[in-house]
Formats: sequence, structure tokens, C-alpha cells
Amino acid sequence: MIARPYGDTLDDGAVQFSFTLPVPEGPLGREAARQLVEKWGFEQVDVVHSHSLSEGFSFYVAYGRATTGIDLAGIQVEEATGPSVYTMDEANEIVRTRLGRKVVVVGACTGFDAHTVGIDAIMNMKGYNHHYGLERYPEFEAYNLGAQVPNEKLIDFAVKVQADAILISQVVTQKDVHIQNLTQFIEMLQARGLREQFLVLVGGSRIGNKLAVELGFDGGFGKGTFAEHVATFIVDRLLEREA
Amino acid sequence: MIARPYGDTLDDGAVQFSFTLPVPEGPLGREAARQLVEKWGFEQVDVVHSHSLSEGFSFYVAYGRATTGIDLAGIQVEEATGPSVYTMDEANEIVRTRLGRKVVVVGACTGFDAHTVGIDAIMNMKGYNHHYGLERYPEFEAYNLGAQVPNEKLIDFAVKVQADAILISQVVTQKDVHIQNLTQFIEMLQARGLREQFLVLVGGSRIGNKLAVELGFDGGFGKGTFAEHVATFIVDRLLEREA
Amino acid sequence: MTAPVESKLGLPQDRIDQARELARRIARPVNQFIERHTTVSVERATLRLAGADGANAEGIPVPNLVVDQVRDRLEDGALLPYVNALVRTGDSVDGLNQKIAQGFRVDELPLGDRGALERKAEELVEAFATRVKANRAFRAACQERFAGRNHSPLLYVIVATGNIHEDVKQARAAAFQGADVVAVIRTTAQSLLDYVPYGATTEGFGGTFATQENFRIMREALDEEMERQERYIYLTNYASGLCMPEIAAMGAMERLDMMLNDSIYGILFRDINMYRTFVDQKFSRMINSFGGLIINTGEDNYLTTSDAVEKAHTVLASQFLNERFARDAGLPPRLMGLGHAFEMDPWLPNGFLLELAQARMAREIFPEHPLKYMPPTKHMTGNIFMGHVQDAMFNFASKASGQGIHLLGMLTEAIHTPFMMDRALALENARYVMNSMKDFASEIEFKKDGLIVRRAHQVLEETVDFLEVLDRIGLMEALEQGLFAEVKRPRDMGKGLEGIQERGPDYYNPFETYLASELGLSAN
Amino acid sequence: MTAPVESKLGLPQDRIDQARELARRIARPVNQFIERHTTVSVERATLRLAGADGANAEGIPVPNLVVDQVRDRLEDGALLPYVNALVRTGDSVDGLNQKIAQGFRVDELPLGDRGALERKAEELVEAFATRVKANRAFRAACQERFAGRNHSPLLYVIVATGNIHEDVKQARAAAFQGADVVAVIRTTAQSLLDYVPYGATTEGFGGTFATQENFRIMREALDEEMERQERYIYLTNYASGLCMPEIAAMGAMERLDMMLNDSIYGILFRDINMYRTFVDQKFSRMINSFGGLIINTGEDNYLTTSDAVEKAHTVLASQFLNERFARDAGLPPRLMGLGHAFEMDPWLPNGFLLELAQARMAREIFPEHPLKYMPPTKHMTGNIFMGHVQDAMFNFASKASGQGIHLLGMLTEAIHTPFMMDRALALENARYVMNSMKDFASEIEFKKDGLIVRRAHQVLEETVDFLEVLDRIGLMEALEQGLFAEVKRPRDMGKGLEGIQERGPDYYNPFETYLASELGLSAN
Ligand code: B12
Ligand code: B12
Ligand SMILES: Cc1ncc(COP(=O)(O)O)c(C=O)c1O
Ligand SMILES: Cc1ncc(COP(=O)(O)O)c(C=O)c1O
Repeated sequence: MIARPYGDTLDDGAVQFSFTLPVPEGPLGREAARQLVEKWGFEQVDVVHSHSLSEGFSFYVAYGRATTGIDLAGIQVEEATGPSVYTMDEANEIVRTRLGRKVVVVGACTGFDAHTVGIDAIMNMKGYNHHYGLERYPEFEAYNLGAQVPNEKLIDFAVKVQADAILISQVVTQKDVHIQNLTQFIEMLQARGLREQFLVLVGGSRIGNKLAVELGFDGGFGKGTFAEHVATFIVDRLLEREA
Repeated sequence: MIARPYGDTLDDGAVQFSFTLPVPEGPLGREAARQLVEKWGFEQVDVVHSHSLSEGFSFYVAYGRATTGIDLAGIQVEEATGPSVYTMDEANEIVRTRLGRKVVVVGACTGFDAHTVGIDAIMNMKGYNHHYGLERYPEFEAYNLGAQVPNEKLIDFAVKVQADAILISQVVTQKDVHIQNLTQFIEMLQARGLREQFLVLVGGSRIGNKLAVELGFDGGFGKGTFAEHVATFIVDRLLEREA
Repeated sequence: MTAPVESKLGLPQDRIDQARELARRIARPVNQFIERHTTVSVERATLRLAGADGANAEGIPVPNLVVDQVRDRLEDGALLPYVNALVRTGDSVDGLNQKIAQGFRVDELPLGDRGALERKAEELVEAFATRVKANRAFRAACQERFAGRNHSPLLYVIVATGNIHEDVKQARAAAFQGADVVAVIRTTAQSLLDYVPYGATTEGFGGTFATQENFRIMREALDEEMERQERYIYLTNYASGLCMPEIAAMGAMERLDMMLNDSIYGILFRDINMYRTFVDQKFSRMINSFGGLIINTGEDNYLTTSDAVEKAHTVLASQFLNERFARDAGLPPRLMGLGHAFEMDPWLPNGFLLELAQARMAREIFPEHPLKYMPPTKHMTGNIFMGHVQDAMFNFASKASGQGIHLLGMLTEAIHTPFMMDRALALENARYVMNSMKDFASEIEFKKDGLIVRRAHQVLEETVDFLEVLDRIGLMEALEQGLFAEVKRPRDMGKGLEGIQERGPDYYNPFETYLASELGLSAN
Repeated sequence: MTAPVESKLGLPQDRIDQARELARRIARPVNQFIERHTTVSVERATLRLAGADGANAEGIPVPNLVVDQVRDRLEDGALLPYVNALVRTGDSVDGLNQKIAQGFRVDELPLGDRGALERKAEELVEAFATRVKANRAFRAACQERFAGRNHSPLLYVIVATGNIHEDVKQARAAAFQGADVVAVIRTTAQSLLDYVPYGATTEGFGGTFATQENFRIMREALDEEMERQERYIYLTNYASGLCMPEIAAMGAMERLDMMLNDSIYGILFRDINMYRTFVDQKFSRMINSFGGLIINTGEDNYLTTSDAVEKAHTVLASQFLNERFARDAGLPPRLMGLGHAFEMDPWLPNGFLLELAQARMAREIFPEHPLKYMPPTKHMTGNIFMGHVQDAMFNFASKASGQGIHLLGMLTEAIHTPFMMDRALALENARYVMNSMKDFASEIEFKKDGLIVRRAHQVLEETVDFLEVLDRIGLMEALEQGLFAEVKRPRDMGKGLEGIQERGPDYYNPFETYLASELGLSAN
């Protein structure tokens, strides 16, 4: 099925836009805005609003009709975990019965990132939104190193505690600082010949599985992640490996 | 100069989108939304929000970076009037001294359209936003026929009073009802051999000069029009014709 | 909605009483005119109540065909010839309707035994009453079953795709998103048609035709959504325009829950003849009342053309008149959704306070009435972000002043009829704001002699003055002079004038008689 | 801001007084510690006040070079060796700075005649005082000239592009759009650098380096905008982190108008050693006070991790402590921009009322203080439309409770640092809402014993209880136990501990002496 945006009639293609142009407000700017949206492939473009943001900048709200849709059949959904995840008890049960040892997990907010709320949500006892964190899982040994941990230190620690998985949180993404930092992490692991030794996971509000895999991680986790997702992912991968 | 959208750095191309897809909320929808925006030619696409609108529909907010800009040099601004317009007094003075007769103007909201506020703003004594309407112009004779006037009747009336210009207002645009109605008006004029006899102007909040000219009108007027714009346009065109 | 309303404004009760008394006096001569007249639409509505339905090959509805046949003796009403045909032919109602659609003329049959005809007519009244009472009982049972699940005020959205099937999708989505009330907006200019189209329709502009089949389709869908959402979903349409009573009839039969229905809106905003409107509105309201439908009056419309500060008193005056005419048609206050609107200029300093004063004033003057509060429209622009904030302030004002029915503002008001996503954002906006400041109204007092209190008193005073003028010159004269909404409507002009008919001594309408007695109107 | 604040909540004055007394007692042992210590940053700040500036080829700033040279005798302070070098070499301040940047060691010169050194030092103090007083006078003159042109509360926006030149564009646009205050957000983690970078910078993440040159560039641009917009535009930065006093010094010299500056924020949220923070904050605040800068304290941060209902009392307790420490550093209330935040869960029933209660409570307890109200951040999501409405409610709450400084919420808070258009929409939102309900605060009263009043009383009670615990166990112990923001900070851990230095009997700092006397602090 080809999905096209929907306003009030199937396949009408309605899309709302807003953007700024480095152009003073006026007829030229409005026409430029209109033509620009047309150039992006939209029809019936209507610049419904414009105002001046300063002498050289102006703001536009526009609506247009998309002429292209997207074939749903061709879409690969690459989420780290599928629709069904283990509950805390199920995950622990599987570890106990099928892995037969504790799973060791090390987590941190790395680089200059100090947004610990996300990694805490996954790891701390109290968890998040009524989902307990990994510290509460009896079959997991979870170490949360906190904020602004250098990649080097994180790897050292993971080696020391013989971690199964390393969990990294990256929330600040401005100027792609997270990509630089995550790339450096993978390169360090590889340089030290440790890449295969750990499952490496990254999460954060602007992180997706796709990006994570591209950067060389095993999985990526965005908004709405709970400890269950992480536990499911780790347990399944460890079972695979050890099978 | 090539203008590209601006978020916080020149040429970063930042654009905000929102749209609905006829797809249930979930990973498939989110990925479809992301790929769709990419397909429209945007990079670094981030679907920052999604929620369910009903069983089969979901809503998305996304940001992306435009890879294409628009060359300002290539843009023809086709407004009906240029940046300078005559004041009420100037317009009357020109009519008095250079045309030497009163200008007759007939206006109406045509078809099923009953949104008279716009045409009243242009024609009535009291005008709009502290800009007097054409009825207040001593050198203009203005007839405002009001709401829901059939095209036929409007033309009959214009013939009767020997109008110089016909002013049409169209506000309802759903399913392009205005285009049908405006096209019918021009065809009627042509069928009766009257097209060249009148200046024909159309206005309304979703009307632009471009569309108007395409439909066979002399000029089109959108949001922010005042009687001065209309008077300027009519006076200049009449002078041209009679020169 | 019927909890006693606390007085925060200290409005003088004697002035309120005086305004009501003036409204009574202003309405009286109009009512006298109404009693002596019927209209083509009243007669067609009566036929519909009796069961006349369907249309001929050209789409002319059966009720119109019958009334056209008997137009020259309409002073007796149109029902008797129809009943006579039923008796004479022995046809069922449906059978007769089909015949009529194929050209059969009821006016050519000689009238049979009066007693037999009246008995047949009573049977039809009975059938109608049974159906509508069942509707009322069903509605009441559902509301009982899902008590406490609706929002307060009721969150009211519109659908307006032009296509009933598309409307159904939008309406279902709206229910899913939290709406309590769905209004199917009518196609532009249906109000000027002197007939009601027949069947399911898919071609409207800015709205969908009001037809009985469309009502049925939407009702069915919303009843399903009700079960799913466990919330009664109110259905609204327009008993307004040239077919006011007929649409009321259709609504009562298909269990609509609300109707836009105003005693003077059509005159002012649709240039419908005033005599016609006055006669039509009364019968339409009797039907609405019997069907248990809440009417929504159209005072908001004054402020789409006039200024909300300058003309606030015309809104209140019109509410008093609508209340009076509604009462005279047997509507109890709990079914009077008197209208008003948040149309204050957003850049006016303290505009929100003036608005809050006016909204609260309406609440205190009409304490039992489910006031219908309309969103910003005139001052909305293409700036959807700013518009969404204007709507938030409207949501705040509505909850803070205790409104009954809240028509949701759309961020795209100045652009297009609502997209599905616009409605969802509007519902989210209202649900957030109203939940977050839920008990605000009972938490605050207004400062004595402050801006808010003074504003409310001032509007009330201006209203009484205005009603005094109306009382002096008469309502019809006032409409001719353009005292409302700045439009002048001569009494012998306007659409539908030709459909007015003085009643003869033998005028017969047992449906009207039944309704009047049910509504306790017998002695006017 | 200094108009007497009407009591709408009826808070018990004795409990407020008690809280203040507890804060005084809690601060006392900390102050005793502060008096006996200095830090590398205090010394570098002193050098900066004297004129030390510039950096060597590796980017190490001159003040750091000097302090590093004299680190082993820092108990006497770092100023004397620097002054000695000036006298010995006969160099100008700039000349000496250049020499030092090239490797010249001031610590190797034997100290000259004490009298001559002290005279030289007094000269430098004089020069500093003249410069800063001129700044204050200029600011006062501009504010006088454009009196009444700022909004109330002041509308405060941030710029955070990472590039000072891009920041300037954004700041100019913000001024054009109506902003009163522009804060240049610092690059992430600058607070953990134990030096202040030098020169104009274009590479930051989530913010721009705070450097003296960047301050100057932005000040110049905003002064130009001031003339254009005819409105004083306040400039804000961060006197926070490991270089708290140095940035205060730079700000006083470059006429910044506000500084984020908190007595415990760095400990809790940046894991800076508590001794270091306490000593640094005092000197930084003395400088801010003398420079006439409003401090912005960081209580909002508690609520980005903790719940706004549960932990409201930690905000108020921290405000009392920040007030006390500020007072002990010579800041008058009119320069105390105590922080708090609108971080209530948007879906909490009556959450807005609780928030309004808390905001108004702060206003009544700190009547002369230009309270700084922070926008929703934690509960913002990628739904920018919903976010814009949350910000509208925040704007409403702020104006309705009479806040002093209003940091604008951004609809894209959960997504990216503000785009130019985000800021414009935020300003429009605030200007509309606050103008439209301008006098709301003075128009309403809260119901006696209602939800709002009860909530305020409850938070005050909880705060007194909490302060009693702090008084019992001591502030340092409380920080170790994690009583604030749920983080535990051992006293001998954290960044910057090594930069602490006990003062010797010969500790010399004529700048501090001068400030103390100007601020009336001589006898603590
Ligand atoms: C709270 C907060 C702070 C707090 C952080 C306190 C703390 N201890 O964490 C404080 C005030 C300290 C702060 C500071 C700054 N912040 Co901040 N902050 C936020 C805020 C308001 C909320 C973040 C949050 O807690 N979300 C809730 C958690 C639960 O969500 P989450 O992090 O997405 O985590 C979930 C998932 O992503 C996932 N997840 C996350 N990590 C991981 C890891 C793994 C392994 C897995 C499996 C899953 C996972 O699971 C979690 C649960 O579902 C956001 C705005 C917003 N509303 O999002 C800005 C925001 C993130 N901050 C921002 C910025 C720029 C900063 C500063 C750099 C500003 C400055 N220049 O000073 C500083 C510096 C901090 C630093 N050095 O990193 C920007 C980032 C912009 C960008 N995209 O780059 C934001 C978006 C605000 C903005 N619009 O400017 N901030
Ligand atoms: C007021 C109003 C009404 C009033 C009209 C009262 C009246 N006497 O005009 C009432 C309540 C009657 C009404 C009814 C309807 N309305 Co209406 N209405 C509006 C509203 C709120 C404001 C329009 C307005 O007055 N603008 C102010 C004037 C000054 O602006 P303007 O018309 O753009 O005119 C300016 C320029 O465009 C230009 N101009 C206009 N005409 C001309 C002509 C010439 C020759 C020139 C030179 C210039 C010119 O100059 C003017 C001054 O600058 C808009 C929403 C909005 N905020 O825009 C909806 C809106 C226009 N209505 C709408 C609809 C659908 C309807 C209905 C069809 C709904 C229904 N199904 O019942 C009905 C039917 C009316 C009909 N048959 O046409 C839609 C149209 C959607 C679309 N794009 O198709 C809108 C956008 C609302 C919405 N989102 O659904 N409406
Ligand atoms: C009472 C009433 N009827 C009808 C309408 C709708 O317009 P129309 O007359 O086109 O049905 C309105 C619109 O606001 C109204 O208030
Ligand atoms: C007092 C104070 N300082 C500084 C900051 C900024 O963070 P950083 O420590 O990275 O400078 C904040 C942020 O909210 C703050 O409240």
C-alpha cells in the first residue's frame, strides 16, 4: 500500500510546513517560500502566513499537497526489539534457567553529556514510569557510572567487571557531537580488540536503532524505552551468542 | 542569491513538518514518515513526535534539512500592485485631472459565497483597519451587491451601470469551488463578448495575483489588501487603456 | 450543568428581570403573528412527522410534492390530503410515498369521512410519538450508563468534508480523540434551498448536505463509537435556513442531540424573510423540545462582523430574545444552548478579562442553560502557532466561566475546514488546559468593582437600554433599521416570503396540537 | 518590581521569619569556612579585576599562569606578586600580561617595598572601581532613558548556537521580536573547565564559550539594538562552575546585567566540590553586587529531575539559602533573581492551580526580589503544538503571579536548542497572553482555604520542617546525605577540590577589602 499524507480526504497529500528564510519579509520572500515548497515536489502550495523575524529574516507557514507517497511494503522497520518484550520476571527466569549466570551491565552518560535521567530510567532501582530499572533485576548486575564519563574510563571499567553489555546514553546532539563521541567509542573498542567482547547499546531521545547500527553498535533505543526492552535485547543476543 | 531555510545557522536548511498518515501509530508508521520526508529530498530527518489519531491514522511532527534552496534572482514577484500605492486623495486627484470622469466599480461575493466582510472592507464607506473603502472616494461610483450573487446577475448589473471594473470576492475555496466559479464567470463574459469591456479583479484570503491571472482576470488580491491597492490598480490600468 | 451558579459578579437581579420582561413584551406581537400563520416548511415538516419521505426522479422530495399539490389550499394545512390519500388508497405510508414520487396526486382525491381521517391521523401521531419517545429513552439510558464520562463543558467539534462517508471517518477519529459532540457542518448554501435533499450524499462544499439518510449513517457510526469509547457522543446538525422545521423533524426521528437553531439568525445572515423565519422557528423548536434536542443559538455570528467590545450587548439582547422565543415554543432552559463567542481582539490590553467578564455574565444570567461558547474565528490568521495559543486562552476562559458546550477552536481556522490532525490538536489543547485548571472557577473571586465586574455590569446595562429601544419600536422594525449585526432587512423582502400562508379557520395539524399539549403550550 | 506585594495567600509571617532565621543559622558555619579560605578561581578573579588578561600560545590564560606560578604560596593571595611585577618592571598592565603570556615568571621577582606595592594595588582597585561604576551609571542612564519600555516580567530568551557571531544575529533578531533579556548559553561542560578561554569563539556545543571578548561583542550588539528598539536589552551569562568568580569579574567589567549564579547548584549538578563552591560563590556575588548584576539562582534544576509536587519545598528551602548567602555577600534583594520553575505534570488534574499557588507563594515570600521563573522543560515532548500550549499556560501563570524575570519556554524544548523562529513564536505567545490578561493578578482573589491557598501553606510548612533538618545536621552533611535533588556529594570529593587554599595571616586582597567596604560587609 502506498501511504500518502492525509488532511481530510484519502490521498489528498496535505502537509504543513514552517521555516525561516534569510530574506526580508515581503512579496519576494513569500513568493520564494511558495516556489521553494513547490520545488520540494508539492502542489497547491499556499503560504498561509509570513512575518518578519528581523531585518534580514522572515518566517513562513505553508501548506502543500504531496505528490509522492511511500510504499509501506518496502519499509524495513529496524527497531532493536520487536513488538513483544519480556517482563522483568520473564527476563530473569530466562537468564536463570538458560544462561545460568548473572548478566553484567555497565552504563554511563559519556563525553560531556550530563543528562543522566535517561540512563537512570533504564538502570536505577526505581526505574521510570512504573517500569523498574535493571538494578532491580535479580539476575542482572548493573553498574551506572553516571554523567560525563570519558569513553576510555567506561571501557576500562567494563573490562574490569567483565561486562556483558555496555549501555551509553547520549542526549546532546547539537552539531552531531553525539556522533563524534559514539564513533570514538567504537574506534577505541576496536583499537583495543574488544569490540566483540561486549554488546554495545546506545540510547537517547534523538537516537534510533538505525543510526546506532550504522555507527557500529548492536542496538539503539529512543524515546519510550524501558528496562524491559533493554533486558529483552541483551538476553536474546546473549542466548544467540552462547548457542 | 540562493536562499535556503534557516534554523540557527546559515544554510542549515531546517524545516518543520506536520502531517497525518493513514497508517496505525507504531514503528512502521514512524519509519514510513521518516522515509517519506527523506524522499521529499530532506536530510537528517527526525520524526520528533507521533501519536494515534484513530485506529487507522497517525500524526507526525518532523524536522529535516532541505538540500535545495531557491535562487532569489529567478523569482518573478507578480503582485497586482507594486510597492507604492496612491493614497485615497492621490487616486481621486488622478481620476479628476487625467481621466476626467468618474470610475464605476461593481463588486460582489459571487456563487454561494456569503463572506462579505472582505469585499465590504474594500468597498464600504468605513473600510478596514483605518483605510476607507471605495464608497468614500469622491471620484468613484461604487456598487456593492453583497452576498451570493450569481455571475449572470453581476454581469447584467455591470453592463447596466457601464462599469469600468468588476470586483469579485471568493473566500470559500474547499474542493476548488472558487476556481469553478471564477472560470464560469470569465467564460460567461467571453461568451457575451464582454471580456475586454471591464477590468475584472478577484480577491479573497486564499487568492493571489498569479492564480487570478491564470484564470483570466486582470488582477488578484489577497490578505492585507486595502481599497488603495484596488484604486491604484484600476486607475493605472484605465490610464494605460485610455492612453 | 444544573448545579446552582454562584454569583461572582453581583449582577443586579432586578435588571435581569427587567430584561426578561422586555423580551417577553418584544416577542408578544411576533408570537401573535406566528399563531395566525403556517409556512410551506411547517407543512412539509408535519408531513415528514407523519411519514412522508423519499423523492421523485428529479430529486424533489415527497413532502415538497405534496405541498406543491395543495399549495392553493394550504390555509387548511397539508396533512389532511395526505392522510386522506392513505385512507383512500389503503396504502402504507411507504407505499403512498412511492406513488407520490411517481406522480400520484393526493389533491385530486375527494376528502373522506372526517372521523376516519382524524383517527388515521391520530395513529400517525401515535407512531411518531412512540418513535421519538423511544429515541429519548434510549438517549437517556445511554447517558445514564456512561454518566460522568463526558467532559464539562462538552467538547464539540465539527466535521465538514462534504462527503458523509469521509465525515464518518473524521467523526470516529474525533470520538477516539475525546470529542463529546460531533456537528456535521452543512454544505454552503443549503440553508437557502427550499427543500431537504434525499439520501446519502458525497458532494458538498465546506460541509455535507443535511439529509435524513446522512443523519442515520452518522448516528449509527457515533453509537458504535459510544460503545467503544464508553462515552455518549452527541450528534449535531442545523435546524436552520428555509427548512428549519423539516430538519428538526428529521433530527427528532434520527435521534440527533443538538441543532443549530436560532429565532433570527436566518433573517440577518441568510436574508431569509422575517415572517417566514419567525413562523418556522417556532414549530422547529416545538419539535426539538419534544425530541429532547439542545438548540444552539447563533449569537456568535454578530461578532464575526461586529466588534466584540462594542457589540457585546447585542449578543446578550439576542440571548434574551432567543430564550423567550424558545420558551414560547416549549423548550426548557436545559435545552437552550444560548450562543456567544470569544471574538476579542487578541492584541487588546486586558481583552481576556473583558471576555471572561462577558462569558461569566452569560453563565450567571442563564444559570440552567447549557451555554454554547464559540471559539475565536475572526482574529485567527494563517499563523497556526499563534492561533493555537488563542484557542488555549479560549479554552481557559470557557472552563473558568463554567460554560456548557464548548466548540473547539482550530489552529487552522483561517485556512481550511479542519483536517483530522487539526481536530486532534484542538482536543488535546482543550483537554490539557481544562484538566490542568479544572477547579479554577471555584478557586477564585473577582475583585469588587474591578475591571471584570464593571464590564459585566456595563454590558447588562447596555442590553437593557437596547431592549428598551426594541420594545419601543418593535422587533420587526428594529430588523428593518439594521439594529442587529448592522444589516437591514425589510419585512417584505428576503428569501422564502412566498412560502408564508395565513391559517384558515379549518387549519388542521394534529401533530402541532399533540406537541403543544405535550409541551404544556395549549394556552399560549 | 518593588511595588508592595499584596497578600492573597495569607501566609503566616512568623513561619516565613522562622525560615529566614533557620537559613541564617544554616549558613553561619559555612560562612565561617568561607572566611578562612580562598581558591585558585578567587585569586584569578582578583587578578582579572586588576587587569590580568590574555593567554599564552597554548591558550592558558594569564590569570592561570600567574596563579600556577604562585600556587605554593597562595595562602597570601596571588595579587601581590603580580603588582610587584608591575612595579618592578614598570610595565603597563597590558605589557606585563604579554610578557607573562610569553613565559615571564612573576614569582621569581623579590617583593619590593610594601608601601609602594600597596599604593600600586590601590591604583588598580581605583581603576577597576571607576570602570565598573561607569558601567553601572551607563546602565542606569539607559534604563532611565527607556523607562517603561521593558515588559513586566522581563522576557528572557536564550541564544545557543555555539558561535558568537551567529549568536549575535539571533540576539538581534530576538531584540527585534520583543525580548528584554538575552542569555548566551555556555557550551556544554565549560563549567568544568578550571580556566576561562580567551578571545572570540565559534565552536561550542549546545552553547557558546563564555569569554570576555564574547561578552564584549554581544554587549556591543545589544547596545546597538537597544537604540534601535528603544528598550534596554539585558545581557546574561553564567557565573557558575569552576570559574564562578572570574566570570563575575568579566561580567562586571563588560557590563553584563545578569548572571546565573547559585550557592549550591555546582555541587549538586556539576559535582563540584562543596568547599570550593561555597568559597567561590561568595566572592562572585560580591562582584556581581558591586557591578549591579542580578543573579539568577538555579532552583529550577531540582525539578528537572524530581517531581514538582513532591519536591516543591526543596525549591523554597534553596531559595531561602540562596537569599541568605547572597545577603551575606552584599547583594540587595533587588538583585536576587531567585529561581523556580513551571515543571508540573501537564496531565495532573489541577496542576495549574498548584503551580500558580507555588509561584504566588514565592512572590509573596520574596516581595522585592525579581524572581526568575523557568519554563516547562521536563514535560515537553516532540509535540510542538502541545508544547506551545504548555508555554502559554506558563506565560499565564507567570503574569498572574507577578514574576520578575520570565525565561521563555520554547515549543521545541525537547528537540533542539532554539531556532530563530522558535524564539519568535515564544515571544509572540508571551506578549499575547500577558497583554491580554495584563491586570488579571489584581483582578482576582483566591478563595479562603481553597486548593491554592492550602497548597501554598503546605509547601511553606514542609520547607520549615526541611530547614529544621538542615539546621540540625548541617548543610554539608545534608549534601552528603543527598537531601537535595536526590544526589549525594561527599565533602572531600568533587571537581576543583585541589583549588581550595586556607588563607594565611598575610593574605592580601585589596579588591575584596574594597568590595566588602562598598557593600557594607566589613563586619560580617
Ligand atoms: C533535564 C534536562 C537537563 C538537566 C539534566 C539533569 C540530569 N541529571 O539529567 C540539566 C538542567 C542539567 C540540563 C543541562 C543541559 N542541557 Co538539557 N535538558 C533536559 C530536558 C529538559 C529533559 C531531559 C530528560 O531528562 N528527559 C527525560 C528522559 C527520561 O528521557 P531521555 O533522556 O530521552 O531517556 C529515555 C530514552 O531516550 C531512552 N534512553 C536514554 N538514554 C538511554 C541509554 C540507553 C542505553 C538506553 C537503552 C535507552 C536510553 O530511555 C529513556 C527512558 O525512556 C531536555 C529537554 C526535553 N524536554 O527533552 C533538555 C535538553 C536535552 N538539554 C539540552 C541542552 C543543550 C543542555 C545543555 C547542554 C545546555 C547548556 N549549554 O548548558 C546543558 C548541559 C548538560 C550536559 N553537559 O550535558 C538540549 C539538547 C539539544 C540537542 N538536541 O542537542 C535539550 C533538548 C533542551 C533544548 N531544547 O535545548 N538539561
Ligand atoms: C466571518 C466568517 C464567516 C461569516 C461570514 C459573515 C460575513 N458577512 O462575511 C459566517 C459565519 C456567515 C460564515 C459562514 C461560513 N463560512 Co466562514 N468564515 C469566517 C471567518 C471567521 C472570517 C472571514 C473574514 O471575515 N475575514 C476578514 C476579511 C476582512 O478578510 P478577507 O475575507 O480575507 O478579505 C480581505 C482580503 O482577502 C481581500 N479581499 C477579499 N475579497 C476581496 C475582493 C476583492 C475584489 C479584492 C480586491 C480584495 C478582496 O481584502 C480583504 C481586506 O484585506 C473565516 C475564518 C478566518 N479567520 O479567516 C471563516 C471561513 C472563511 N469560513 C469558512 C466556511 C467553510 C464557511 C461556511 C461555508 C461553513 C458552513 N458550511 O456553513 C459558511 C457558509 C458561508 C457561505 N455560504 O459562504 C471557511 C472556508 C474554508 C475554505 N478555505 O474553503 C473558513 C476559512 C473557516 C474554516 N476554517 O472552516 N463564515
Ligand atoms: C443558527 C445557525 N444556523 C446556521 C448556521 C450555519 O450556516 P448556514 O446558514 O449556511 O446553515 C449557523 C452558523 O454559524 C448558525 O449559527
Ligand atoms: C546556576 C546555574 N548555573 C549554570 C547552569 C548551566 O549549566 P552549566 O553548569 O553547564 O553551566 C545552570 C542551568 O540551569 C544554572 O542554573
